[in-house]
Amino acid sequence: AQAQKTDTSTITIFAAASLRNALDDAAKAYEKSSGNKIVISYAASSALAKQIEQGAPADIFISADLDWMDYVEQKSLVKNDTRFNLLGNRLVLIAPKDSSVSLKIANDFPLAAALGDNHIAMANIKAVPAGKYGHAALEKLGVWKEVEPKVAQAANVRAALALVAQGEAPLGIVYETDAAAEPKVKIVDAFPEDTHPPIIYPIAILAATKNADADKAFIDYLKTPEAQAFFTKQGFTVLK
Amino acid sequence: MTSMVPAVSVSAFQKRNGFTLDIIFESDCPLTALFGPSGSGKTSTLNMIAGVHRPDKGRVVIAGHVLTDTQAGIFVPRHRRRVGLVFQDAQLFPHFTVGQNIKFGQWFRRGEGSTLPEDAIIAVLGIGHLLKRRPATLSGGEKHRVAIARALLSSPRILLMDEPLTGLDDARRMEIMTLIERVRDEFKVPIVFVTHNTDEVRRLASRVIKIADGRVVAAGTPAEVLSP
Amino acid sequence: MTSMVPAVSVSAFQKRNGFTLDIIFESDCPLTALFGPSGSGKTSTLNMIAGVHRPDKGRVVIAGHVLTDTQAGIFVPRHRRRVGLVFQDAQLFPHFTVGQNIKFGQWFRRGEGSTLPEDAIIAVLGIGHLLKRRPATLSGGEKHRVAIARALLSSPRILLMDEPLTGLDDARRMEIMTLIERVRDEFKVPIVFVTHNTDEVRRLASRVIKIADGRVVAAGTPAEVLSP
Amino acid sequence: MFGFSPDEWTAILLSLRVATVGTLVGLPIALFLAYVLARWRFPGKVILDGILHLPLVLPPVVTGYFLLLTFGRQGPIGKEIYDLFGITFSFRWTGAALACGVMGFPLMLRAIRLSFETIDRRLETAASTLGANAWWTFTLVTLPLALPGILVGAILCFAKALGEFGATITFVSNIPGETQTIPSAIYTYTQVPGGDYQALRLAGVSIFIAMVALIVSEVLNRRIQQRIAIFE
Amino acid sequence: MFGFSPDEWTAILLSLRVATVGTLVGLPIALFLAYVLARWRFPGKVILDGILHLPLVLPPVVTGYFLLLTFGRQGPIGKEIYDLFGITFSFRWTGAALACGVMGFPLMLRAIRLSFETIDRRLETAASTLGANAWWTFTLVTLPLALPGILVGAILCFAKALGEFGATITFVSNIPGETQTIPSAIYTYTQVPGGDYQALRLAGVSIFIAMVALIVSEVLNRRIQQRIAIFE
Ligand SMILES: Nc1ncnc2c1ncn2[C@@H]1O[C@H](COP(=O)(O)OP(=O)(O)OP(=O)(O)O)[C@@H](O)[C@H]1O
Ligand SMILES: Nc1ncnc2c1ncn2[C@@H]1O[C@H](COP(=O)(O)OP(=O)(O)OP(=O)(O)O)[C@@H](O)[C@H]1O
Ligand SMILES: [Mg+2]
Ligand SMILES: [Mg+2]
Repeated sequence: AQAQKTDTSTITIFAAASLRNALDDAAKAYEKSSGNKIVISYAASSALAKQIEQGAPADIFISADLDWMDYVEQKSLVKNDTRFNLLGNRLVLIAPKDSSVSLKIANDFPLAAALGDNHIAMANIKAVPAGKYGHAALEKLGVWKEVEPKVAQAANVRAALALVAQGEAPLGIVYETDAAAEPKVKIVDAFPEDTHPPIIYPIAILAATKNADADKAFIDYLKTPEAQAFFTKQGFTVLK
Repeated sequence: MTSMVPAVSVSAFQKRNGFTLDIIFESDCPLTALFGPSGSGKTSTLNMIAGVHRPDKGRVVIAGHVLTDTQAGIFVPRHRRRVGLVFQDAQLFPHFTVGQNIKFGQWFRRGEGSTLPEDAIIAVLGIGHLLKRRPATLSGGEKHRVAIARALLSSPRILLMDEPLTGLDDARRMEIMTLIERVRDEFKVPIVFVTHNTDEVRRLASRVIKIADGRVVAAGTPAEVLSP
Repeated sequence: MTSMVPAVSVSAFQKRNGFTLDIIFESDCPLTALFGPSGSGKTSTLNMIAGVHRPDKGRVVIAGHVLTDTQAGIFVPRHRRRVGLVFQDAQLFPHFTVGQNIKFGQWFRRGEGSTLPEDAIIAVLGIGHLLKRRPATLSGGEKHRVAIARALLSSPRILLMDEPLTGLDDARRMEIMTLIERVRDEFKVPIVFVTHNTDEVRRLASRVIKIADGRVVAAGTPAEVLSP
Repeated sequence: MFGFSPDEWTAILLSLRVATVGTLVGLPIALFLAYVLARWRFPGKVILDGILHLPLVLPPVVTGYFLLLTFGRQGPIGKEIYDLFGITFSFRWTGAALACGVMGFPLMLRAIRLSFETIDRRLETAASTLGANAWWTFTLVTLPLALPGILVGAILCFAKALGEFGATITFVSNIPGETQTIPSAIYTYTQVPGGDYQALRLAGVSIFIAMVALIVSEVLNRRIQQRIAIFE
Repeated sequence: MFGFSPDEWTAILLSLRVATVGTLVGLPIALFLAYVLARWRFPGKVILDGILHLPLVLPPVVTGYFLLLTFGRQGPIGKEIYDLFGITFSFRWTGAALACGVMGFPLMLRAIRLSFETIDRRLETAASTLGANAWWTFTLVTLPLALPGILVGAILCFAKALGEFGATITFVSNIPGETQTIPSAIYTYTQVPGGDYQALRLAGVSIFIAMVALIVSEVLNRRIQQRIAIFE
């Protein structure tokens, strides 16, 4: 009887917008193999977290950082023992394709000098995970003070990427996944992992779900190599 | 009851910036003419009767119906006064055709009191060929005639006509005067008529109220008032 | 040159829906009256002269100046025609005071041609006490008088008056007629005057153009045209 | 068709529905409030006026969050409406329509009010002397004369509703088939690499719909103007 | 003061400046285009009309991205303007003003156009027979009679500019002191767990400014209405 129920159920996932390509592919493949229907609502993690708090009909939440998952968990909206870290990403320094800049990321590296009068595009350093990580990294490397007045904070990583791709900003800090797919930019260097908190996309089944078994089945699928291939293809690292 | 009180009894006092209206008159005649120089307060007086304006102090009684009485706190709303007001500047509805304009009052007052003969009115006013047109395409005199028809057909208990015959040629004026006489005599609708034309007063009115500077300066038969 | 051609020469043909205007007249007289029943095309004719409308075919010549000539492709824009048009329905600017309304044309035509005596005009029209008021607070007749003043003071090369004296009491009309005579004789401004009033025609006009149904049906001296 | 995926078609149709419903439901309310603001005098009028402008002044995200708090499942108004009419807004297309309607509302209100304020009130007086009470005067005179402004208001609201994104996604999220409108779909495309082309295509659809709406409104407007022309 | 941090004060003042400049610079352009759309007939009018509505129809992010492409440092128009006038938009408050102005522009345009379309054109005719050429007629008759609509348009644009977020942040991002307007600051707060209180306080400031602007416009409007009343 349980198997039947699983067959016909719809799983609603609230996911950070940056996951779209990979998660869509994975969901499509899973729909084919399992017969379940998967509906995914992509938005900023913050908006999704607040909607979950207000009783959104979501079964699974995938956040782009730990903070908003913590927020949801603290309100007891997460089903116990279902949370784990699904994906990771890397933070890189980028420049427009035709830029001649060459920088090696290290302590006190001459970022501010490389910028001159121009700005470095980042995602919002208080609000957006990529911005927070970038901020932490620059602090750790001891260059934040100098660079701070030259930071242009975009609404999200994609907007920061666009600023660099358009040549508005000679440098930017984005995820490797974004940089890899944009032909108009090149990666100058990657930030060492120890310069910022780990970049993690946590996933959890929500307490309000009516269909924990189906959710569980999908999450199990996400752990399979088949599903993981979709994520690695987009540049994510799969966390074990 | 109607025979006890005058057909029209108006007293209205109102101060507006520089102008003070202070009108008191009564009339039992079928047609009362308001006569007086430009700016003397004729239109204002009609507005008081029709309820377009509310006097600071005053009382309006038409055929035994108290329409306004500031002391008693009575102010019958305009749409229940059943006055047929021919505005000095026509005030046709621009979004309706001439025919619809004429039907407007007729429709709201259907079943109330006697209706005047529509065909005769349209024929005398010479607006039969205009019924499908919109007011914006009418000449000045044509607008005026439509406004007269609209008021006549709204089954009024009293007709208030503000210079209805100005801007019309003599031939047409004669015909319309005949129509007004018919409305007055045959249908027994009392009429208050504003005009500057002494011929019209002599022919139509049995009582003339002469106004100057917002006050009644003379009242009586045409012969008495217009003599000098 | 001016003596060679008539002061006013109008030929205008225009078809509009149901109405065809087909007017041809000339006049060398100081004051020409346009006379005819309501809806006959008097206002339309003035509009053609003033350039408010453009005829389908026609020619308008005022004191030797060709203002419209459809064949030659001439159409002098309204603001350079120097006509003083008294609109049938006043058309005062609602956002200006009476004084500003009057100044409007005066200001644009300052320095062009002789100006009529402002004080006399304001006194005769009896609008001196209204100068600070806005048109919305004027009575019908007051609006008309302001419109006359506005047109007179715009230094017109020709005056086009569309029923300027309707809605005014006899005393005022007499005074204004005297003023018009003065403008006509003393300042030599030719005037085209629309009216329904035969007395006005007899007193003011030396030539009458009688219009009916958009066509000139008679032209001549008042005695000739108004006889029957 | 036209190479749009089924999800995209759903979003397009949903956007149409949301914008239409949001505008049409808002219209009578806007008419009423515009009339009240144009004609009545009462204490607190400026406050009411200010409140009605809020969706314009506040960042859409704030409006959306506010809607989430009040019209959500647990929100005071949302609960009440569910109890009374059985309508839920949260995470339903109805909520998207509400959000879009709310965001477009001030635009509609203002245009209509402007029309009401510039109507020649003497015509309303004329109607009443002919026997029309306040309601009939409004219906037969005020409303038709204000039609150009009502049309402008409706088209502004509709256009705004087509483009509304911030309040909608914050209030009802971005659920394909239920609350994913064209703008939310565009947003999703812009958030990952390689989505620009699809985003632009969807924007093109929005533009197309708006163009059609505009042309229709222009044609209507020209007819209305001809009808109510106070000049020839 | 009032417990706002210096950064918040900067954002508030910047928002005021951006909204004011965006509205005032847009106003003459809106007047011109509104007149053209209301009075002239030319081929492609609907297309122009449609283009002018775009900022309303498109999600703000798309508009912002478009501004980035055209008015950015490398953008064709941005480059031109820099060469001609020495004005840069990218990452400057001028860019924020541009974005806000563009987003509010259709609202302003529509209200003004509506006013132009409902003016009694016979008054313009009267002006011209009195010797006023097209320009004077416009200045002395059309413009004053359209003032109520112009005021409504300006206030709508100003209010919209105060609340504009998506296009601004996409175009000029969010640099405290240079391009961080109130909505960007609010957005930042709403994205941080626990930032709701500060977000609300800033929203309150927006509301306050808008209220003051509204009251001023109401007072002006009442005066204008009294002046140009076509009825008593
Ligand atoms: N757009 C239009 N379509 C059809 N007929 C029109 C239009 N505009 C005006 N007319 C007609 O043209 C005729 C002439 O109008 P005009 O205003 O010139 O008359 P008029 O002689 O000035 O009359 P009045 O003495 O009543 O002012 C009228 O019969 C009028 O109905
Ligand atoms: N709001 C106002 N403020 C001051 N005076 C006003 C106002 N409204 C009207 N008046 C004045 O009231 C007087 C009477 O106006 P009313 O319209 O009754 O005159 P009338 O006798 O009908 O004149 P007409 O024959 O010219 O139509 C006029 O002198 C007018 O200027
Ligand atoms: Mg009067
Ligand atoms: Mg006429």
